[in-house]
Amino acid sequence: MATPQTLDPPKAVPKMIEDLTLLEEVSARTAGVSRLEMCIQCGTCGGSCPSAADMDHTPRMLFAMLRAGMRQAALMSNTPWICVSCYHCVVRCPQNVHIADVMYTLKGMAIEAKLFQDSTAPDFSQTFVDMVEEYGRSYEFGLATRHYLKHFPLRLPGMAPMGMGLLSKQRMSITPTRIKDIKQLKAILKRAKEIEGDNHG
Amino acid sequence: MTKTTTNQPDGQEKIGVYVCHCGSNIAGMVDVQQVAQWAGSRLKDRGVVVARDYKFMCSSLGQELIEKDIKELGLTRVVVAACSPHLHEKTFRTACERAGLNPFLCELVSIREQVSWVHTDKVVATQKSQAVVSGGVERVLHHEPLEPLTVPIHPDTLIVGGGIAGIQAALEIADAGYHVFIVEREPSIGGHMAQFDKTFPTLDCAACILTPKMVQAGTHPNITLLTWSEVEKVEGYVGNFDVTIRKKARKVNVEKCTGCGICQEKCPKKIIDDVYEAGLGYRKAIYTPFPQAVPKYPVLDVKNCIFFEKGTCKACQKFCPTDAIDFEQQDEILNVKVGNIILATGYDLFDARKVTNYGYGRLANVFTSIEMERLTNAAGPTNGQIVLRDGKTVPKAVGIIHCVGSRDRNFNNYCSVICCMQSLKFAHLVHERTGATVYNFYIDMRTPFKDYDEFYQRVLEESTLFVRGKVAEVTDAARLPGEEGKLIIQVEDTLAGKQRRIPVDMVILSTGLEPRRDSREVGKLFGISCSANGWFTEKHPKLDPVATMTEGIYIAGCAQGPKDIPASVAQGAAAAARVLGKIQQKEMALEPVRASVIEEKCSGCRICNNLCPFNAIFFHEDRMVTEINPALCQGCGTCVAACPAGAITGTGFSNEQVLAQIDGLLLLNVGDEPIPV
Amino acid sequence: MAKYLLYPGCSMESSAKAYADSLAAITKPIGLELEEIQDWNCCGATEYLGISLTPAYALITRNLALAAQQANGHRTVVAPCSACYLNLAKADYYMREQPKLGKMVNEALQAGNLSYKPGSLEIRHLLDVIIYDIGLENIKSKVVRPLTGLRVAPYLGCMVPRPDYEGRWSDHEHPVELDLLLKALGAEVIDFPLKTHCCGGHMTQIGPETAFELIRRLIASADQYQADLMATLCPMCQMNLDAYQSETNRHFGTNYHMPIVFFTQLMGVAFGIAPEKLGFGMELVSAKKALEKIGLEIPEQETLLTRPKKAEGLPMPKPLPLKHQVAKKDEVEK
Amino acid sequence: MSDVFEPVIVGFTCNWCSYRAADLAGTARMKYAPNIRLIRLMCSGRLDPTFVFKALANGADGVMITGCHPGECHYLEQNYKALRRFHLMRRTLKGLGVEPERVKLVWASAAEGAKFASEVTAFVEEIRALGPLHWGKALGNGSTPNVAEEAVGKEKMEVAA
Repeated sequence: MATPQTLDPPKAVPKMIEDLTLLEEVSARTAGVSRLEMCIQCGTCGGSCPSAADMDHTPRMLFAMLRAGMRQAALMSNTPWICVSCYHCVVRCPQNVHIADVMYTLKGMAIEAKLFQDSTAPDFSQTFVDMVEEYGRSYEFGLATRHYLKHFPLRLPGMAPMGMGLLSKQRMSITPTRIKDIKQLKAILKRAKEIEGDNHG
Repeated sequence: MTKTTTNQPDGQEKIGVYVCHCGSNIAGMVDVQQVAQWAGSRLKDRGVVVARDYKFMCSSLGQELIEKDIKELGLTRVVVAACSPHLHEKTFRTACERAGLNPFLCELVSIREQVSWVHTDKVVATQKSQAVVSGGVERVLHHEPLEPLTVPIHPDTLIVGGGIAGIQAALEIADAGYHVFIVEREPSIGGHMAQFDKTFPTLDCAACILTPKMVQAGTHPNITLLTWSEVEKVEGYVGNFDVTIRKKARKVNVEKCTGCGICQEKCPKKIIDDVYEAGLGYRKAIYTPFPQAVPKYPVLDVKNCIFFEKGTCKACQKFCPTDAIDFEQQDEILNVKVGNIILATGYDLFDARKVTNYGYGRLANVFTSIEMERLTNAAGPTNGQIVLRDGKTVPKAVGIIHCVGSRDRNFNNYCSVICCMQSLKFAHLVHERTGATVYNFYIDMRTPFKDYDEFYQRVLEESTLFVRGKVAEVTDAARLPGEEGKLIIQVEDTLAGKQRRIPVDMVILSTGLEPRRDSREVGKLFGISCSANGWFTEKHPKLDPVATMTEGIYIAGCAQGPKDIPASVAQGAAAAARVLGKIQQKEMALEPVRASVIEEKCSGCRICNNLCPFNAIFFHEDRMVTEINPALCQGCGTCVAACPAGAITGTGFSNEQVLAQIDGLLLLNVGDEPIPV
Repeated sequence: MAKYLLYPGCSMESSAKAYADSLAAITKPIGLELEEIQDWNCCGATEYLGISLTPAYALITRNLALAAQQANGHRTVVAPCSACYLNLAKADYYMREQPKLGKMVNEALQAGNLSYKPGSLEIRHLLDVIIYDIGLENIKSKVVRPLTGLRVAPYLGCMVPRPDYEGRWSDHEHPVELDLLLKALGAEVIDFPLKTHCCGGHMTQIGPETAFELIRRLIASADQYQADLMATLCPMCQMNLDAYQSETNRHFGTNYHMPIVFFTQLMGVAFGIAPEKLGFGMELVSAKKALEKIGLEIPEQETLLTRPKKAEGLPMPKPLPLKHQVAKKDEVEK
Repeated sequence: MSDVFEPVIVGFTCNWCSYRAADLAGTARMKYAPNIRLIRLMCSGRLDPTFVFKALANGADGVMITGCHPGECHYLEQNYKALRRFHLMRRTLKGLGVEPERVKLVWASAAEGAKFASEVTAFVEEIRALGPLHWGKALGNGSTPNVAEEAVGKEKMEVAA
């Protein structure tokens, strides 16, 4: 009796699984009508970008990745974090894609999925937002010191004269300002977060 | 084939219902036998005496079936349930006519495009088909036998626009022996083509192939050339247009003028020529736009003339050897009668100054494509030398940018068709004449017609550097070594996935084509419509590209949409063929879908008077009633819907017909009782 | 009741105090009445939008809701800060473009007993109001110390002319509004090619190398054109170009000294207001030397980097006409 | 058959654009809800408000009016007249106690088969959500209610004004 032959299970699963819902999801989570699906890959965005040199992918390439469903790679890209929100690409885009707002969406999705190469930028945003939520106003001194201490401790001595300069010229306040009805703001933001959670939780 | 029922009629009308299988196109989703059976029994009281289904109603056997029933059963009305009336309405009307039934007593209802092809549930689709048939039956009961209207066709033709499309159309008609009037706004015919140097993909010299045609048009005994003229008013209708033309004063007596050119030589006033030289060259206050102009007579530009400004000068008059200058000459108003009109009014160029990131108008060495045409033209301001705006430096590196103002929602969202080939032509000419490094920046390379892609191959062979990417900006702000004093083209090279900054000496913007700025007013003048972008709308985008919705008005060339020279010529000839066909018929039948006023009902309220876009409605002040000119009426029915007294009726689409159709369509929804008529 | 509601933004209280001081000093001469929105909060700058959508828009819109309550018939909110202006305008626009967003934001505002109907306010930048409502003629008539001889690089940065949802500016790339204003003050305005390029934004905080390069480009270009100073209208631009200039110099081994001031400070100078009332001295790269030039003779021209004037060769195309009409004096008074 | 309410919609189309859009939807085999039954007019400007009231009175639950895009009318500008009548009709319906949403105006060019199909499907869902009209039955079978007829007359004067 012949021994029954068994097939070996595949040694490796395919590396990339195309996630065709990605583009739709990004588009749906972007404020306004993103028109992301209208991209014709012309490269106006990548050509316009003042910080393209420091990006892993040009915005155009990133949109191609979204189309191809490369979720992990797209969210890991540093591109949205390098975006300086200059809106050059937005006004020049021949298809009127809301490129800058798509970048904001991708940042939010990356934070949610905990996918980023370097936490400097997400931390900065989070610290900024924490302070705004606490005081209702931004608090530059607290933000700068906290942020630089954590991420650029070596650069701090170099920055110190600047900080001192700003302080001595009364351009930075050591104490934060708080709005009067911070309770109202906190209630609004609490409800907003619940709504956001219901939508994308 | 199943014959379902033959009823004995008890009303006056005898209706035949024919349900088509269209192979399986309809029968696959609709139970056609059931539809026919249902019509035969359920609609018996409505006058249906026979209801059949058949595999292909449009086949000759299918048509014979109808003819036979008309003859043998004495049918007075026919309803065919098959495909869209836009496809076969004429087929079945003709079949009825052959059998002696007035063709307008036949109604075709669509159960293919609107039922079987778009629905997925056979039961529901069959029910809907029954409703549609019922609607047709109710409607056809109110049809009336109609006779087509006939109007005579005046043999003369008006062509508006003397570019290559208009010239071609004019020559075709004139050669066939009929008279043509060409009205051209500029001092000479020739249009944009007269400005070009070479034409793609053969690199024929534009002047060499255009000039003979211009001369032919200028000397043809059957062509009346009205340059420096504009159409002011169009009245009448197909076959019988009355056109008012303003012949602007040239201030030159063409009877005396020999076109010697001394006046231009002696005129002391030099003006930048924004039209023919695209702003790159100069002309005088009295001028012919270019040496080969047809007609040869100059035009005096009153706005820039020193005599008209200050009251002295008259240099042109003093030196004219034939005393042809006439400062007193006034505009002339001409009235011509024509049977058909061809609009070949062409295009305007996109204004590249709007794309501020490309710097045209701010950065000296950014040029537009039309400027480039003049630069490369041997008769142009630089005698064909490709140089920078300083007038002398030959560029070492040139960037050509495609799609400027086209395929861009910030400007025009359509493709301008000619720019890719035009850009390739410039790449070749720059390479040939300067040896400069040439870059072409494109989004997609579009070279679809005969020998076009071969030309692309040739330009590739010439080592032109192609960069796939829409240029982001052209700047003179140097950032890197080697950029000082240059124009820097910043672009994402999308195939390399990297942003590049390419320093060049000269940038050429391949600007797109736009509808004439006054295309909407011109459309209104001639009673035709424009697309959202402003191009004239053709009757059918595929099957009737040079006719318009207004009988007797045809379009050709870029007025209909962006196109290149071969396509413009083809359309000019096509429009001419259509016009000649009409002239040959001597008279034509008009579709009798028309509105008419029942005078006894008209209260003279005049509500309808201003609603008609074709000016078909006029008011009899003496009798205080309104009347509609059936030759002008196009049958839209707006006045019918607006008449508060119900005094206007529209043949083919009368209130009774539509209301009855509503009844029929909703038969299944209002109990199961027959509908009172 | 003031005609305009002012949304100052956080920077005006700290890093851009000079902007706030100079603005306060010039409002009276030009007849600009501003009323601060009570208890306004931070707009979230460019940070909140990247964290979470609804909270970010709710944060911005709380200000619009408060403004609408306070508006009392007037519809215009004025923001002197670019990022604030853009965020307010963006929220208003997107809530109209996408009603679902407006619904979610209003649901959140409900928790604070607030609501805002998108489109009910007009959001404009300070410069827009000064140019198009107050008018150049009006401003010219107030100039007592023209800035003759001062070479100024007009610098708008990104977020004022872009994305410009309502089409308020003459152009996205090369708007002329700031140039016209500075010219009205008598300054010699250079044709600054990078006038709407980016200052680096928040990259000074999160990726300084990226930011330093952007700062270098701007300062180097202004320096190339021999500008005495740059005039800006954005607190973030001023902060980045001024406070990070020495760090940028160190990074590239350069030695630029390019003072960055707010356009309102220059307006104050031209109106004859004492420099100390205009926040001068608060800048880290001192504008002292540049200011000394005012009233002095015009420096030598031949080395200046300007575009060649067309004298011979082929003619240039005519410039495109302005999109909007700059307000004349009498129109404002109406 | 399920108990889901299947509305009946009467659709008025323009011979030149939306009827051709419907043809195109068919040629391209795009699927849409079968609840609509089309009537071809030469132009949306031909739409007499009586037609709409008649359809609703005779058992239709909704009426869809389709025409060329503004500026693209084959009769130059008659679709603008349809637009004005549409607004007046909605107002009249409201006055008669009928949800104005039962009448919808859609622009569809001859090239917009997909738009035509999706608009039909969407409208069927909107009417499904509104529920059956039963106007005809309440007012006695088949005849246009007098109130509506009067309203139509008044409306015509307003349109023309």
